[in-house]
Amino acid sequence: MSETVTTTPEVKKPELKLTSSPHLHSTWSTQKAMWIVVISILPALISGVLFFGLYQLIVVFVSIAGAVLTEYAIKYFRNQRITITDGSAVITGLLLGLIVPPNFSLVLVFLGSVVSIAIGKEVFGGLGYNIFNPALVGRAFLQAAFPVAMTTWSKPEFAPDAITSATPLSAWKFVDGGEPFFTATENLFYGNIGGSIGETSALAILLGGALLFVLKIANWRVPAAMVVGMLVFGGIFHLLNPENYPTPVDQIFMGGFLFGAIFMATDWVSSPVTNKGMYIYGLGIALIIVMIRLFGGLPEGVMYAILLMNGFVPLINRYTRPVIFGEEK
Amino acid sequence: MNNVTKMLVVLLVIGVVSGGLLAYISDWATPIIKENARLETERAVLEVHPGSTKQIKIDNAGFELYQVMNEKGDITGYAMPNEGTGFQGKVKIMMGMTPNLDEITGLKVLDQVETPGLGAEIVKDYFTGRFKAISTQPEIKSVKGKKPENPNEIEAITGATISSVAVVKIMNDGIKKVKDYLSTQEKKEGAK
Amino acid sequence: MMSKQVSYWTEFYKGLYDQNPIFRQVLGMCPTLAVTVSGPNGLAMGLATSFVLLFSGIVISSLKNLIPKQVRIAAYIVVIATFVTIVDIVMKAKFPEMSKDLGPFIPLIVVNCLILGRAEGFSSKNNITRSVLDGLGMGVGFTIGLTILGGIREILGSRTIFGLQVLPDAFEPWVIMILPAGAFLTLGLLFGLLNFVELKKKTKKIKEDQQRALAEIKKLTESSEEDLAVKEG
Amino acid sequence: MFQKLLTFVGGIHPGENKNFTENLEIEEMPLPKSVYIPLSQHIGKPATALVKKGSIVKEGEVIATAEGFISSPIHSPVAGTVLKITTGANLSGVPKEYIEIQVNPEGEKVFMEPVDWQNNDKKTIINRIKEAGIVGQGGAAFPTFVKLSPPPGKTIDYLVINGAECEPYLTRDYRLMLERTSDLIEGIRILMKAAGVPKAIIGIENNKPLAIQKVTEAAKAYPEIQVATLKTKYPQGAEKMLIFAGTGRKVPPGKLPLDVGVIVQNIGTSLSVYDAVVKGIPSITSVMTVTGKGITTPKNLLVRVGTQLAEVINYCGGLKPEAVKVISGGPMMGIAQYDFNAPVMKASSGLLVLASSEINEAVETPCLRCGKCVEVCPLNLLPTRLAKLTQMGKFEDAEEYGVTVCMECGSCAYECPANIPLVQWIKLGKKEVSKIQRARKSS
Amino acid sequence: MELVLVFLSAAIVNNFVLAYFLGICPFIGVSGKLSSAFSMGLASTFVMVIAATVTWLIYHMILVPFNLEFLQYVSFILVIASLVQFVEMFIKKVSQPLYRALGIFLPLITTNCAILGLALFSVLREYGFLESIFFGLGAGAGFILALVLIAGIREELDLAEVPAQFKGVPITLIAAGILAMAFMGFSGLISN
Ligand SMILES: Cc1cc2nc3c(=O)[nH]c(=O)nc-3n(C[C@H](O)[C@H](O)[C@H](O)COP(=O)(O)O)c2cc1C
Ligand SMILES: Cc1cc2nc3c(=O)[nH]c(=O)nc-3n(C[C@H](O)[C@H](O)[C@H](O)COP(=O)(O)O)c2cc1C
Ligand SMILES: Cc1cc2nc3c(=O)[nH]c(=O)nc-3n(C[C@H](O)[C@H](O)[C@H](O)COP(=O)(O)O)c2cc1C
Ligand SMILES: Cc1cc2nc3c(=O)[nH]c(=O)nc-3n(C[C@H](O)[C@H](O)[C@H](O)CO)c2cc1C
Ligand code: SF4
Ligand code: SF4
Ligand code: SF4
Ligand code: SF4
Ligand code: FES
Repeated sequence: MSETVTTTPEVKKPELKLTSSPHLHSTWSTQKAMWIVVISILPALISGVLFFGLYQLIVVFVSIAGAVLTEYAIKYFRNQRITITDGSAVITGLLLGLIVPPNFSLVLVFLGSVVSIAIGKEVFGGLGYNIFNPALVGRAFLQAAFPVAMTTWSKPEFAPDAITSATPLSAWKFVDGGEPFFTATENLFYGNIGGSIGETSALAILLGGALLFVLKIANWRVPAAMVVGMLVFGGIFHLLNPENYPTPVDQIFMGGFLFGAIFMATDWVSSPVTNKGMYIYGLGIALIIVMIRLFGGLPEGVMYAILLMNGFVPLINRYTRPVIFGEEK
Repeated sequence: MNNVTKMLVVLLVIGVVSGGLLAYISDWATPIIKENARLETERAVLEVHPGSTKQIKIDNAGFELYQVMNEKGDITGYAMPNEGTGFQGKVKIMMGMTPNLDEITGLKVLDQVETPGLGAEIVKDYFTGRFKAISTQPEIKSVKGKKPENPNEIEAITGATISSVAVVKIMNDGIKKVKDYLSTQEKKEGAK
Repeated sequence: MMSKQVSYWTEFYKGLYDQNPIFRQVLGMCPTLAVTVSGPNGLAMGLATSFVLLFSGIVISSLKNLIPKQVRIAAYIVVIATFVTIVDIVMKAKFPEMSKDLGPFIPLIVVNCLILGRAEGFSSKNNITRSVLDGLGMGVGFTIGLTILGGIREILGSRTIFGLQVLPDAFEPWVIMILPAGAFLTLGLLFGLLNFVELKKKTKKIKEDQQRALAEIKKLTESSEEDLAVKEG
Repeated sequence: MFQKLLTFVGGIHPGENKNFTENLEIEEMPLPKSVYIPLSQHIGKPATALVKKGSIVKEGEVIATAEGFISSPIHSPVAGTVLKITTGANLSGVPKEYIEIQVNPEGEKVFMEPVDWQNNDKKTIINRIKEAGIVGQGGAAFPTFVKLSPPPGKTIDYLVINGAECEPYLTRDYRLMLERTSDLIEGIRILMKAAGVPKAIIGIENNKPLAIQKVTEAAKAYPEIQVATLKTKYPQGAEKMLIFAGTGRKVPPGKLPLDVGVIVQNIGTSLSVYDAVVKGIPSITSVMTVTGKGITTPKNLLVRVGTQLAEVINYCGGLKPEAVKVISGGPMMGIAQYDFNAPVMKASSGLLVLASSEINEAVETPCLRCGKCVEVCPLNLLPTRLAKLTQMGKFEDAEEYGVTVCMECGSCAYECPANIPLVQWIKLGKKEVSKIQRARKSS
Repeated sequence: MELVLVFLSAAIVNNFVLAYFLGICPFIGVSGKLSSAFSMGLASTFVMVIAATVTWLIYHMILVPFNLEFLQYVSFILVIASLVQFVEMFIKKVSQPLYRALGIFLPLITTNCAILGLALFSVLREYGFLESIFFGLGAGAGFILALVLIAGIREELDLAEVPAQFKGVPITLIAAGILAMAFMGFSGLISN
């Protein structure tokens, strides 16, 4: 080989990379996507602070701290690379902080975020391996462990007198005798109502959602299927009995529907990977929400619906495997 | 052939021994179990009628109903067990009423499968205590998130409205049953 | 007869840890999860199961030569069910409160795979003494497991141990611990913890073995060097 | 003139980056001192050398003959003396056998007699294409004559000419379409005759309006040749995608275009056919785009087969200091090079030198199941699953999930936010699965 | 309607596995692979329905009239065991493929407490004959649902980097715990 080299002109060779094709790569990375999600959630956080007071900022901070510290501790303990900077634990903590009632106990929210990361994420292997949405695992734990604290709602700070501390859903569902009480739709839109810290303002949520969908971080199929599902299933019952059941459009703006649809059902890890699967997943969530809200013992079912469908995701992925190009169905 | 007979014989012997043993034990235990149940009911009946000491089961009511008396033999009211559906399943209660059924003398929850910490709070004294001396006119009502204003109102448990309301409903149903029974009884007596 | 007989002590002891029914054999999971909302419930269930385990073991091992093979399962089942019924009736009569708490899980001892498993796998092949020891060991192991699980759930779920309050009022009880979900989670975490210890032991053992082997090799080489030295000398 | 753009479902749209070279005419590179002719420049068995050390060869002379059915003869691209036959660097990264020839610029040429294709039968044309050693220049280097000889009983309805050039950066096919339009059309007509195909479709992506215009113009005289405007999207040029866009037919997994009545040929291949038939020139040159931010002067070059990469790089002014990757082929499917002694081959289409600013490198994280790879895979595979199953050694499952169907286009890996080298895993999976399949067959 | 509610209640709201802890051993033991999980579920459902039918008949036609309630456990389990035997032979005769698919699971089912639990609950809740059958169907469907869900999850987890200490049983239990939390969302949906 040395002879061939002499016949060839020398080329100045810099350090060359020899990785396999493709040699181009989109500009996305896990880290970048996660931090943009964090940004997209900020409007909801701001609305929560506006409506319920500065204390909510502390709640959210404690929640994030719980999540991040837990992840750090577990990674440290397992001698793995510390992955805090990828932002996923921050999202989990942030989201959990926003789906607890306003003025929630700091100790409990910390416990919830520890559970989110430890039991919701790390026992399954950490980022990318969890079956269930970690933030919702934390919330479900809190709901089951401290049901009273989790259903004690504070009024928004400058609520008109007509609005009681009860959330629109329970105001409608658990009436003291009289007529079902429906909240005005524009209150639902701006968020001047009772509810979890970050879920009340549809405006703020949609603002953040717009960023996620424009940048194609969140897949539009899941929320779209959820909305369609709600319009269909919720619509059927509303038409059957408009006196008792709210319109599906109001239902979309009530409770955690929008927040769940945009920030939580879209979680990459715990939602299906196939397009068809995403439609099934979204429709399933909507159906379960309608069942629980209209017929169940609980006022709200977004969390349960998403968690249940998370459980179905492996099966959905399996049975919605796309037909390979050119293969006969 | 031989084998089959052996199989049958062995099984038969085991079965007979087992059956005999169980019959024996069951004979011994059945009265005790019955007595336990009776004692429990009795205790519950007296518990919802503080101060009373005696009770008589009314046999012709078509449902379980007890008449309760004090030391001196004065009738202090009635007690009845009743059941209905709560949040998760059956709720069974014992309630005591004044002789004219206007007021509740006491309440005890005998059986329930509600959520611990939430619905299951209905067994706690702080909740059952709320029913003491509550008026049944026109019927008991539960209110939520505020202090009761009228004599027939009790406050529901926060976060367990469904269970609270269920208890109230079971009571109202029961009172109605007793009322009907007593009025037909009066009519009969009047007829006599 | 079994080819290798272990000591009587081991016959008893194995049920406590090495072959613990819950943590090692993963048998009898239903009562394990269902009734362990508190320490006393776990203990009672454990004792009831142990009773059935012990007596059905005795009966089965003494009848083992009389029962034809074809009907042995049926015979075992009847024996077991008889003892279970006895426990059930006695509890109803003498401990009505506990009987209410454990609910239908007493009759379900009949199908607890632990009991039939022991009957079929052990008592039918061993003599009475061994059956008794085995039954006792398994029973105690099972009871300990249930009591621990019940204890943990009771502390966190009700702040008490065997009814005695041990955590301050400021501690908000975790209702989830007395719900089904709490049972699964607690047992899962407990299992994981146990495996953690086991894995540590295993890696430690491997390390020790390696070191021993190394030392041995060193010794060997040294001695052979000595040999050589001797020879050369 | 508004027609729906033809395309397929899935795919990606990376920055095109064709502006480096799209307006540069193809320029012929001067002869190097020596050439290094690999004996394996095509899919199939390597050719057998006919010359020995010291042999004097003429330009165009056959120096190695085809071995077996799917193989191709090799002609000397220069006149000169054989220095040695040995093994050494190759573009695939694996050392291969080659013939080293010292160039004699004054040496003789021996081209073949032109064939009057209008008045000759299929057999003669196909034979000429075979003799000329033409292999597909779309990347796979599949001997072209094999494609043109369908097994009896199969009728071919379409000849699809691949002018998509969907790989970013590359402009070779584009320049050829502009500079040799009428030759191209004649080449296509020759191919049609050779394969007995009634209809030809030239698929061109709509980011090359000039080419579309010129080719359409030139094809006007021949109604049997049509130009299809394709949506600009990677991998539009992949055989299955192109056939689907152009004809609506789907090639099933494990089948050939032939099975759905289609033959696909690249622009460069069609021109080689023209050269061989009309001019008698065998396959001894390659047109390639030398481009990227890491090369001093990007060019479209006509290069003798066997020219070392180092020569090409030097002719283009050498590497810039910021160069981090040298790739034979396009950025999506090309092979990273590190030994610049490797020679240019018949199917070489590009030499891409990427600077660090062109590569988006990020840390690899576990798969986030975001589904983006699934969304873009043109063949509807589940790349994440295939990679994972391979990683875990579950090759049977990977086979079940269709790992062997993957065409390694790289769309999935391009899109993956977790930066997982999906294609690398899938390639490994394919290898293991084919091992298993072979074992199964033999047992 | 009543019957449908009984079915839904047993299948979803009060899922045998996730809310009542019945049939946990097969739930953990046979849920590693989706195909066997489904077969096990199917076989269990089959036996459940038959068992619900037969034990109802035995209890209400024999044990109660002759005051033999104390033989309940012995007779139920004997009947279930022999039923399973019979079903096994029957399937073997009728369909070899079905036997191959379900056969190996049948003996396991004898000692599956979900079956006996079903029979006992059915007595406890004083279900009528038809209700009993629907209860069996619902419990079976719920059992399949839980088994298939967890099997899907476990197959997915085979590809995950679950810490060594939690591989296998522990992570299955934790996943079941989270599922149980999710199923709590249905509580109060159908009270019973
Ligand atoms: C994504 C999301 C999911 C939620 N899921 C539940 C749920 O399943 N159950 C619940 O009680 N509250 C859930 N919440 C909180 C509710 O939306 C709401 O704040 C709470 O249920 C009380 O409001 P309501 O009485 O109007 O239902 C969720 C909130 C969010 C943002
Ligand atoms: C885990 C869980 C268990 C519940 N258990 C009960 C219960 O046992 N009884 C009950 O009435 N409501 C129960 N609920 C229902 C809610 O607390 C419901 O919001 C409540 O009944 C409404 O009362 P509120 O208007 O006081 O909030 C439960 C909710 C959850 C999340
Ligand atoms: C992902 C992928 C992309 C391709 N893109 C092109 C292309 O843009 N142009 C092209 O001519 N061939 C392309 N090919 C190769 C074609 O599939 C096909 O092999 C070729 O066009 C056949 O013509 P040939 O035999 O003349 O090379 C691509 C192949 C793959 C797998
Ligand atoms: C679009 C999007 C939505 C997300 N939603 C959630 C969420 O609902 N809950 C959560 O814990 N993490 C969420 N994450 C962060 C991350 O995916 C999650 O922690 C993983 O489940 C951890 O493996 C989200 C990330 C993205 C990109
Ligand atoms: S190099 Fe490959 S991908 Fe690129 S244009 Fe040519 S054939 Fe298409
Ligand atoms: S799986 Fe194969 S065919 Fe699909 S996108 Fe990836 S490389 Fe292309
Ligand atoms: S694109 Fe990457 S991260 Fe997303 S599913 Fe595919 S492999 Fe996983
Ligand atoms: S027989 Fe049934 S209960 Fe026993 S271990 Fe096997 S699956 Fe579990
Ligand atoms: S104890 Fe219930 S199935 Fe084993």
